[in-house]
Amino acid sequence: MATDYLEITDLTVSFDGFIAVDTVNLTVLKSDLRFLIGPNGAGKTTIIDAISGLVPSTGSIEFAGNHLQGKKVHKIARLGVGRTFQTSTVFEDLTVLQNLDIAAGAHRTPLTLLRRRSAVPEEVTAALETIGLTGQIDTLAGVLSHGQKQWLEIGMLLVQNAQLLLLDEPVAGMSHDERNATGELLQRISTERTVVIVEHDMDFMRSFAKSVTVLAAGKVLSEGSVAEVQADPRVQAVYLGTAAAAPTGAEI
Amino acid sequence: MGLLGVAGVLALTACGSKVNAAADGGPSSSSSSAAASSGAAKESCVDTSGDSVKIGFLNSLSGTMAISEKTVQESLTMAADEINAAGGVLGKQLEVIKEDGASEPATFAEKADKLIQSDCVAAVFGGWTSSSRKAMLPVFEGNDALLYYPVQYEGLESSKNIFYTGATTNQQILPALDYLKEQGVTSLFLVGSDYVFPQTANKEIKAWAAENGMEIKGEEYVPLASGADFSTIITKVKDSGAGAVFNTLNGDANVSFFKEYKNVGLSADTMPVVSVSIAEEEVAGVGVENLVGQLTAWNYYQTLDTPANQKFVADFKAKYGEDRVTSDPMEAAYTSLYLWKNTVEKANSFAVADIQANADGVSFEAPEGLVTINGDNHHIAKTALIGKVAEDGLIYTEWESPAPIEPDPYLSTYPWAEGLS
Amino acid sequence: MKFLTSSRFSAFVPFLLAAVVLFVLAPGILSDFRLNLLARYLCFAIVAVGIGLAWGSGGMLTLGQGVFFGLGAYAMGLHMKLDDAGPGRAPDYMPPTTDWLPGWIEMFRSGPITIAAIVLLPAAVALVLGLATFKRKVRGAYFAILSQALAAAFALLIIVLGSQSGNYTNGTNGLSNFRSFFGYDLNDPVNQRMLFYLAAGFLLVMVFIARQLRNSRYGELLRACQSSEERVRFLGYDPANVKVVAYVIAAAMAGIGGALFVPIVGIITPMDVGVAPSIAMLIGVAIGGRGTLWGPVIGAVGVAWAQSTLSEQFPAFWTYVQGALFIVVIAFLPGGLASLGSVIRNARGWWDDKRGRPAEPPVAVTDDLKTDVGSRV
Amino acid sequence: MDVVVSQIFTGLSIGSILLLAAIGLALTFGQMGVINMAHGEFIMAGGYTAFVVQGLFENAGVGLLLSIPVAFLVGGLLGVILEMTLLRRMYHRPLDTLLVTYGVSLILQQLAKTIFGTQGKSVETPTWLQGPIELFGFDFPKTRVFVLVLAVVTVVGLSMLLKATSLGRRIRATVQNRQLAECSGISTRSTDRLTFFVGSGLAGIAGVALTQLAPVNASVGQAYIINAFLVVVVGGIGQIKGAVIAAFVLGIGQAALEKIYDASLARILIFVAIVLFLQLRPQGIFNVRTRSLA
Repeated sequence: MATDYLEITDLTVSFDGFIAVDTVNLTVLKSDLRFLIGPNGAGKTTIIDAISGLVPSTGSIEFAGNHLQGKKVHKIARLGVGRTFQTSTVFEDLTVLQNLDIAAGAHRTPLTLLRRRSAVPEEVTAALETIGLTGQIDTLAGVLSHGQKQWLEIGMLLVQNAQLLLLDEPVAGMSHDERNATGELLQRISTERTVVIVEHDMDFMRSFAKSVTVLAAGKVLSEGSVAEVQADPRVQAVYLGTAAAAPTGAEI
Repeated sequence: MGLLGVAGVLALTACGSKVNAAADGGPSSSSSSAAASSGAAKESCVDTSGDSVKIGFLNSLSGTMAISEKTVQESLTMAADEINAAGGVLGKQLEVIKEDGASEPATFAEKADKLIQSDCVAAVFGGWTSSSRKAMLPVFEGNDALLYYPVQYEGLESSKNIFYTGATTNQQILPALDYLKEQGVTSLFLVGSDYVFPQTANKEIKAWAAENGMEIKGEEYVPLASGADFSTIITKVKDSGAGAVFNTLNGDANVSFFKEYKNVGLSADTMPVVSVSIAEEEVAGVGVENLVGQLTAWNYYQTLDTPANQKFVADFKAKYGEDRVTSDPMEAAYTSLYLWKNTVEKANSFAVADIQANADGVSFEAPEGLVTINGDNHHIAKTALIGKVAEDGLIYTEWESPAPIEPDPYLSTYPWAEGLS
Repeated sequence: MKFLTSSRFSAFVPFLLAAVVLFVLAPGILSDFRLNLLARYLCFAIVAVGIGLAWGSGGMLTLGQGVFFGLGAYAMGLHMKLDDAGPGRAPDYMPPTTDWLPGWIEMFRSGPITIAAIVLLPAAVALVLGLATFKRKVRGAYFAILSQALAAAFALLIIVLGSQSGNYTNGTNGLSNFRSFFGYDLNDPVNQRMLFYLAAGFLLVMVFIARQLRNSRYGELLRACQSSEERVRFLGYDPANVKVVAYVIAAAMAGIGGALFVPIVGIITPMDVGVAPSIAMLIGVAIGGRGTLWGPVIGAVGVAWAQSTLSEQFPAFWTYVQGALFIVVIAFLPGGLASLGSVIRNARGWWDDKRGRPAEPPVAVTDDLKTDVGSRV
Repeated sequence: MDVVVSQIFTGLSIGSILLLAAIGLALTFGQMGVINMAHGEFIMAGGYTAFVVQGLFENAGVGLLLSIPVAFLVGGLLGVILEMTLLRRMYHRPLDTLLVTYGVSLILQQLAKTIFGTQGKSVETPTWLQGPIELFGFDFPKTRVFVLVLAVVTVVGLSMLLKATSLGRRIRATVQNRQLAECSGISTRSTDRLTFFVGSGLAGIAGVALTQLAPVNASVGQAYIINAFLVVVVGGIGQIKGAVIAAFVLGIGQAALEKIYDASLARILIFVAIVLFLQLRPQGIFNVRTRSLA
């Protein structure tokens, strides 16, 4: 049995006494495309913050046989965990190529780092192809369109060779066509990796999710396929109850 | 590319002269040996063929020392104007080039270099802090040029390229100590800024005290940077029960010191403070009310009753304003220009070597009284004065040495000072 | 012929130009005095190259370069004083009775150790302080304030070492009155000229090193750190390590600048290494363009030259000029003079826009100047 | 025992000066991330205000007390002018504000020299502040007790302002979450300007207090600014109590070290202690801001 999957047990995160994530258990297997949904404040982003080492937590987080808790952010990243953020954070004053090249280079020796890049690394070429930015290789990331920036971020995860991808609202602000393109891209990617997506866009979720976890007030409310979750009365209750506060969630 | 540059440099280094280590192996107590031994001093470019001769004034006009040094430049300017009005030096008018030392030793060195090499001045007048003088010394020795330095200092120096017209320690600090002893003071507390002058002065004071049965109750230094807090130090002073405080603090620190001194309930009656860096110019800044009755040691006060001083004070006020005061370093600067003039006229030459050869015994009826150059150590004989700060912010003489004291920068005539220098 | 039009060659054109100016033109037309002044400015330019790297590329506002400048300078100064004194003797500023010197002074008697110390001492201090702060994610303003406090503490330390237990550094008087530089007589104008060439050579080497670093993958990573440290961290790098390398190199460059300053100027005092000189070292870099390769060099030399010249004519005036430069350049021209062209272009565009349609803000803030508001901790 | 009591008092006294110098910075740095190097010159302006105002009155005590509100206004106005002309356009570049305000500080210093002369000015100590006062069987200088009381009154006043007034609520809301504050209808622009007024005004009060202990001259600001920033760094951003604790801890530490070693060494050791402290708590004693990304 392969060990390269994500296993979270009894995860709890609290800020100054406020419990944001409350004894959450979560298992995401390889080649899954898991969506985390839930109303605002449900703890979705906090969970991926905890996995990537940004906030301290209790319980256990294990990926591919490694315990992630207590490790520093960059060490966790080196174990194959990559993530994106709600607001895109590409290096705006560097070119597309430079952005991807940096993402590919965490394991480079100091000597390689101190040399000039002589050729475009293979994985970067491949990623450029995948995210459709081959033509913009020397464009400054700062002048890319919003959607392109988000693709560039996904491209960076690819060259980083992350096995666990944590994506925080990857299609926010994208056009309909861009969303579909991104969804298909994510589906392709997920065949070989473990992907967890925090999302508010329910159409997008319905179109591309392989499995869904619904969170509310820091706890797991429901889990299963899209159809199973949609049928769950508890989910409906939560979303109806908070319909005024979270209109996007009411669609479910 | 870079390697090429270094290679080029290495190729070029081949032609410079090396110091002959064998001929000049050891250090010398006198720093003047450097220029003498190197023999590579640059040719002077001073031009005395016209009907004017250039001199340089180098004082801090900006930075922390500008407070004090501006006044020195004013009295120098007054002296130059007087000399020019009276026909100049050897019939030549003085053309003054003024430079700003910016309160930075390195700038003093740079500007001294400029005055000598670029402006070709016959002599430079200025400097205040010991560090500015130490910075300029190699420049003047290396170029074999002349500096007239007008401020009292810690002694232990004598360069053939510098004339020191302020007091050395045996003309200011030792008389002050003798005065305190005479007044029946048996113990001292030493307070100073954390730099060379107070450190050296206190070393000498401790040696003197050991010889004269004076007890040293404590010794404290505060950082030169402003903003020092005197609470702890004043507590130590108060608890010591010393007979008097010997104060070698510099600048702003005096304000905080005397305010705190008064506020813990100490006064000139219970524990007098003798200061060696507070002149008329500084009294207002410290606050007269904080200083009244305290003692200072100098060689000149504005209140001196000599004809030369009456003229000096009147002229200065007429030129720069009635509310202005005159002080020891200003007077020493004024005097230094006249001493140079008198030496040039005695030598009948502006050349450095001629001035050095003829300096001994040159005198001037200065505002402080008669002063005379000592040709051996280039200091001048001066009368020591102990003064007391009065309500009007001026300082009045309490005691004076019976005659001008011969300068002894290395304290070589004092047996107890052996091993100090 | 093909080489002449290649980009490799065009990158070397500025080096060639600088070499011609420094090695042919300047010695040809300047008097000994002016050449010595230029040599002094070049020392500050060497420091500026390092600041350009740490601040311009890495976003570390280092307000304490005077410390590293001072470490290099005092290492060199102590060596020269000990060398002048002769074998086994104490320098002339110490009491003649001094017959024993502590090891950390005595080691500067050796030329090779001194040369190593000039680079290693600043580098080591920067390494310790850099790791202590960057590893704990202390950055931005906090780092700037700490580096400034370090400059204040260092100047004080030099004074303390010059007074209390033994006069090791000669306190506020500093080290001066040197006779020789590695055996060469400092009073010989030929040797003064040699020092100029040495400074010029070192400057070109430092710029070359900075250029290689900027163009390398490391340089890109460093700029990425300035852009967003957290993002770099999530890519598997420790930004603290990335930044500390630039900080250490900048410190070593400052040390070299300081070491050359001493024989050229003939004095080093605590006043040259404290808070004010440390900040003054930044203004040239800002004016020339902190994000560029040659901007810091040209800016540093230009400011030092302006200071010498202006203060010759109007002493107190210089303070106003310096203050105004900080305000105008940083607030309105953050890219330095190097960005003047694009700012004017933008301003013109803004003017046209203003007459036509709604405009964008006039001040062009280049992206590499963006600092991290959230990164105050 | 005597030594301990007198040194604790000295420490509190040094701490109260640090606190007065730093409290305004804690406010402006905390809220806007602006590193105002000219804060020291606002302190200087307060000192000169005391000198000028005292000159207008026969009675030194009346002049001194009246100069406190006047200095608050002078400092505050200088701050608002600085905010409106320069800092406003630079909130997205906090590090650059440091250098710009350093330029302002150079110009203000030179301006002070031009107006008031290079020689320092002495502000008279009113008779009721002269000499020592006996407290708990020990003699303490009245001036230091005065500064200590002034610091405590200022801090209490400021925290009441922040807690009880609408301006205070706006300031606290803006410090904690600027976007949210804006959404809930707070004009962060005018809040920023008012904060800067209050913070800079406090520097003016600090300047008046200092006249009782130290000289009034152009460089007085430089003497306190670095230590004031260290207080803010150690105290942490966004909370007054952090600055209060930091100021008194540093003050007492300084006093103790001065007693054991000497003043110069004490300053160096304090710096080392601060770097070590930041190893333990890089965010300072308190920090209300949650660590936000990027």
